[in-house]
Amino acid sequence: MESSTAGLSMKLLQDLYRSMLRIRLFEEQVADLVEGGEIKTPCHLYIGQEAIAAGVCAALEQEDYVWGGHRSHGHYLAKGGDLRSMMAEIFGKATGCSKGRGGSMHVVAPEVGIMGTVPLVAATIPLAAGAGLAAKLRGSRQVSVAFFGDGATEEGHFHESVNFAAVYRLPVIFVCENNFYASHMQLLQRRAEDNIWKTGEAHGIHGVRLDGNDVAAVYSAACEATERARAGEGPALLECRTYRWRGHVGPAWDMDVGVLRKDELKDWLPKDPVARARAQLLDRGAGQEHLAEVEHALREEIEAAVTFARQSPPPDVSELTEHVYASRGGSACET
Amino acid sequence: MESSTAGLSMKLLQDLYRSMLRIRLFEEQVADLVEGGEIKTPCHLYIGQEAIAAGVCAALEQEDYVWGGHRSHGHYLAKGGDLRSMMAEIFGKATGCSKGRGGSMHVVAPEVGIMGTVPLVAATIPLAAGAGLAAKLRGSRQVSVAFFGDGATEEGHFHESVNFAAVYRLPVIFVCENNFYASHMQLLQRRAEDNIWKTGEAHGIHGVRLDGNDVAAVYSAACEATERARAGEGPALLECRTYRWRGHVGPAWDMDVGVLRKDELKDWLPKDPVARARAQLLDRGAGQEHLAEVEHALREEIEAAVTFARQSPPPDVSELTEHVYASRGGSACET
Amino acid sequence: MRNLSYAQAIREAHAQLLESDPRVFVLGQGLWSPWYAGTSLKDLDKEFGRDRIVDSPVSENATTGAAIGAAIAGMRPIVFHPRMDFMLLAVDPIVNQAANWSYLFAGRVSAPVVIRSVINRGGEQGAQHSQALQAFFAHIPGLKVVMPGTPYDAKGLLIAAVRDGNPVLYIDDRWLYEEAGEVPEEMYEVSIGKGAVRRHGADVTIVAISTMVREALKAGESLEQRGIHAEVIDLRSVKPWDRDLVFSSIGKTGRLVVADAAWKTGGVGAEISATVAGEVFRMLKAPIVRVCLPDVPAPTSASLERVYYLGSDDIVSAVEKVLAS
Amino acid sequence: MRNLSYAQAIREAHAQLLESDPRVFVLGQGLWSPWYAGTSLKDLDKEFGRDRIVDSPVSENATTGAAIGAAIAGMRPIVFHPRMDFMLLAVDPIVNQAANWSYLFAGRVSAPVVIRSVINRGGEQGAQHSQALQAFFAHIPGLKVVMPGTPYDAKGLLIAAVRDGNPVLYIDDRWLYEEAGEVPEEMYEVSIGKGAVRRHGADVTIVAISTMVREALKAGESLEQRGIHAEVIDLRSVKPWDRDLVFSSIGKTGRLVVADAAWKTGGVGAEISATVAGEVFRMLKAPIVRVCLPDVPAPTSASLERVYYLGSDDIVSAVEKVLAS
Ligand SMILES: Cc1ncc(C[n+]2csc(CCOP(=O)(O)OP(=O)(O)O)c2C)c(N)n1
Ligand SMILES: Cc1ncc(C[n+]2csc(CCOP(=O)(O)OP(=O)(O)O)c2C)c(N)n1
Ligand SMILES: [Mg+2]
Ligand SMILES: [Mg+2]
Repeated sequence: MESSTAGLSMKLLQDLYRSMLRIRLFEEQVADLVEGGEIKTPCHLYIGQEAIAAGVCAALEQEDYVWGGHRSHGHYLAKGGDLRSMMAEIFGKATGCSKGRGGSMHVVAPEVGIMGTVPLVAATIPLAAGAGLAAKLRGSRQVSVAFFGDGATEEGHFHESVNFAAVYRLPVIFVCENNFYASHMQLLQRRAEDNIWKTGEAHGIHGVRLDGNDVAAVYSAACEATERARAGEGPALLECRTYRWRGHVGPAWDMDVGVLRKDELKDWLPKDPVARARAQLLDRGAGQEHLAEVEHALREEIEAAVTFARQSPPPDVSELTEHVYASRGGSACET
Repeated sequence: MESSTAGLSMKLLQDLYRSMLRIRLFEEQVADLVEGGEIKTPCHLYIGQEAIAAGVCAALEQEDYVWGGHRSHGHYLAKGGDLRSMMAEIFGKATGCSKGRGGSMHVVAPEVGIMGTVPLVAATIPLAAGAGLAAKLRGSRQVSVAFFGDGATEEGHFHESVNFAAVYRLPVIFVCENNFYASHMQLLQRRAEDNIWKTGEAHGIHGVRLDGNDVAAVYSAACEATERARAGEGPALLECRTYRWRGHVGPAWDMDVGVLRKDELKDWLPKDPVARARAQLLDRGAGQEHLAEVEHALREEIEAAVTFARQSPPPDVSELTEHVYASRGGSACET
Repeated sequence: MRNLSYAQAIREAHAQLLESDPRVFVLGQGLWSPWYAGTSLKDLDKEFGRDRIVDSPVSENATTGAAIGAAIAGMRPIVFHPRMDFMLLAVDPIVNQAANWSYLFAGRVSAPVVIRSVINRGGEQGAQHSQALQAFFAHIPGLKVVMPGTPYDAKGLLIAAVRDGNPVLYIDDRWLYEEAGEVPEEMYEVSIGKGAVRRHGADVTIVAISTMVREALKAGESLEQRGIHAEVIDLRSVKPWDRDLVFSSIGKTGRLVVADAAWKTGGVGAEISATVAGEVFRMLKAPIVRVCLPDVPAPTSASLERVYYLGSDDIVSAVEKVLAS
Repeated sequence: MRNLSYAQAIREAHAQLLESDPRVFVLGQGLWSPWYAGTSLKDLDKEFGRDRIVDSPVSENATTGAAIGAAIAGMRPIVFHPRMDFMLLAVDPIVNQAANWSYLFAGRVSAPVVIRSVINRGGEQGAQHSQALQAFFAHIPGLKVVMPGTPYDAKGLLIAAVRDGNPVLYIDDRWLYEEAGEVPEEMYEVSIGKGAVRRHGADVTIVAISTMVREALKAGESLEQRGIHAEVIDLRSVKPWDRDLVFSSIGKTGRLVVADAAWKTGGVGAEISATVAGEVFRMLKAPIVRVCLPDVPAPTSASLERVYYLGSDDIVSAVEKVLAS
């Protein structure tokens, strides 16, 4: 396992760790606020899957595109979206990244290439292909990344999009976060075999399966995929195997929309991606205090965001009907 | 090549030959009538692909289901649909199998398990899966066959349906007639690799590739697939490689919606499935006169159908609005 | 008679249909989950087995198509979409296939399938978890569309839908799941295409659909206190809809308000208004007023949701407007 | 001024948009075929290269979604569906995604995509090759819907649609492809949401859409011979539509016929009727009559097609009905 970090610099490992921990702490904070009743918008927590967002996004440039779904707090943070704005959005406030129109399931940060996440399963996969086509047509070096779950691979438009990207060799990376569940349904209740990565081959593209709880492995695979994409060698499919710790929606631990999975959790908790990265850092000589400082700073950032969100005003109801249509010419969100 | 017929009886080979020749002659007649201007409904001719319908349907029982698309005259005939009724339908007559509501692209013969063919690409693939589910729920031994083209594999619902059938091990046979074109677009303009059969493996089902111009090979593969399906071993995907001789729609020979493909045709004409079966029969000792008699009888049947269609009345315009809704309880088309 | 909740009534209809007709089965997302469909399908899998209560991959098109195919092949499936928004991935099988099947083949085959979807909104879920697209489907020949507003109808319309023999969209609303009402134990049908007068009055006709029936009744009460007698019609079926009942009420009142908790432009209220303005124009004494959602996607923030969704006060204002003009 | 056919006008708009804006590209089925789109896209691939004229696999959902994604990422795509029927496989990206994108993210991003589809029917093609589903999409907030009836508008509305900045459905009709009319050489826009009076008259207002404009003008002529002066409005945009223009015409005539070659129930004519019956009720002297297709899928047989589709005579009868009542 350790070998996946072999070629990576200390600085990079620290960044990856920080990125994951930031997501973890953010999500735990959100979980508490949901339990406390302060947050009402449905939240699908990313806890347990942090290595995937962190590893993939570390391989990306700011102008690369990222697309997500219902479980995208992690993608937003890892790609560099403003933490305070997302917290405010989850609170339903006017200062939120979507100004209170989106909530947890619809976050956006165009300034860092997050062009929108939405909860319809697989919905952004074709959009990601399209952003890849845009990059190709412009001759930019951008790549476009679609994050989605194992459940999304059952939607036909996932296949259509992979095929489309394959035919036109688009710079698109399809990142499947296989956490073995689509809400209450286990993977093998929804497909005959546990072989998502083979979909790549069937569509004539590079497909790999990897340990999605190993941030260094994810990072390396993402680097390889982005290099191929930027070199015009077309799309890739990364099946990252992982597990979500909490319920499908909301913070519950041991119950998943009716599926008791205490046993599985017992296997997966020791594979905690954040703890693993921390152990690797300590192994490589990082100091305990330094790590404590990092954590402390993150906690402060998150606390400040909560305060900011709390103190922000709700959207002005007189603006309910604004933004149904964009202003003439559309928003200029080229990056 | 000859080996594919090895285990098959003379009687069976004669039936397969007759079934193919009947389709060929029917389609050539339709082609002439389209050219002559008498037929107006768009006709997608099956000429060149006869071995697939004939081979697959010979492996089926009358109560098995068959579903088709825009190019389904062959499926209808091979499964046992009434020839006269289809000719009348193509003429737009009240005596047609769809009473003038369907034309060439919507034919039906519920009495022999043809529950409807429609021209939206891939549309009947999910329906076929559903009929397989019906058979499974009833505990009948029926299988359900979806015929579709290579283009249909690009529709997401093809993948959804295969996956669905795989999960529930439904008795469904997915027969892809890969003729290398979807209207004007060559296969490799629409997918990265020529590997449709591998889609089976990706979805965890039995997938095979075979020579779709070899009726005995198609028959044997279909027998194997139906046996598996009836034994509860789930679905299969058969990629049958073939070529259509005429245009995407209509009778033109050398031009295909703008794609000149004289060279390809030159390769494929010698692989004529009907001529191959005929040669095999002669090899096995069939008499020339006997074959001439068979052909003569078929020509008479088709001529009589044209006369019948010509003499039939058009639908009564006062009945335009009938059948939008089925009568109470729905039609009783259980077989 | 017993009281059941709306969700319990739906569940009972399912159970009795499954019990009495071996051709009936249920297919769709969330059937094996204790919360996906609220209590409306609770434990049906335990009672009838997972062969007939078929949960599914996340594949709306294929599962809907499979239900249609099974229907054509002689079964009587109910295909379930836990949200109407998801069903938009299945428009091809519904509109292009199921709706056309009988006509295309001159009635020789047909697609007796019930397509059930749930309107599930509010709670800061936002635009993709909120839509009420009955108008979308009511436009399509070959489909029928029902929208029960009471527990009684929730049961009776589902039974009628399964027995109808045509593709029927059955649309229920999570906001009604806890409503209680009298529900007979035996199986019964509510005729598709028949509305019901829920309150009698001679001053104004309020045609209401689904959740809006409850709001219209509340509005009716508060108007009564001011001496305004509203007649409230629960449309129950959106396609076909009960023109005779609506016309006869307008014959009495001369005034019409249509309340439909869906977007205004091109909504069901438009068809009702247009039909009235076309067929019984001379009966009308005043402009028709539609009480609908604004032409805006659903926002998330609770503060915006509060102004976005409709209540009985919106109907009261509409009635005032109709009476004033 | 030059005359161009409707199809040529569409092609010229494409060429000029491609020429003048590097963000514009075309994606969809049939772009490399000489006949799929009639002459409306002829040889664009040869002129602008297959990088920008992107023919596609048979994957309506993904290609439409890809166009939307490219639009969000700064391009100005036109995604092409050679038949509206096929586009039903792309309802999710259009309705759930494109329509909502601006609102969901409060205008910080948007989906400036043109979704072009063709109504292509008759010729014994039948139910799945015939549909005119403008009402379906006009119901959705966030979408605009235009339906040019003349070569001039075919060009000007396409240019306006691409420049609009929102998802715009551009619906053209094969039955108009050979119509000729004056078309300026330069680029110009026809404002989305503005109708046009095509014939002046004070007896009755005929609001017509797309192919029905031609039929309404024919009807207008034959009515004229009988001394009936019809005003014909070409709606051009179905969403938003030109309420002011329609209202002011009704203010003069007091009578309204709406002609839309699509199913009647829940069609665009319903919304226009309902709006008129709601907003300018007092102007109306007679019931509103809608001239629409019967609520029946398209049949194939030519004998049935002849009675199924509409002609100017249907509009004449409707006017007679309005004037008689
Ligand atoms: C089109 C659509 N169908 C169904 C749903 C309901 N739904 C929400 S999340 C989910 C499961 C998704 O599973 P997966 O893609 O594996 O993502 P995960 O939740 O595991 O991260 C489902 C079915 C939806 N949101 N959209
Ligand atoms: C959903 C849909 N999209 C597009 C079309 C247009 N179309 C008709 S036939 C065809 C090609 C189909 O190719 P294939 O599936 O290989 O069948 P073949 O014609 O080769 O038999 C296409 C794209 C359609 N009928 N339906
Ligand atoms: Mg999952
Ligand atoms: Mg083909």
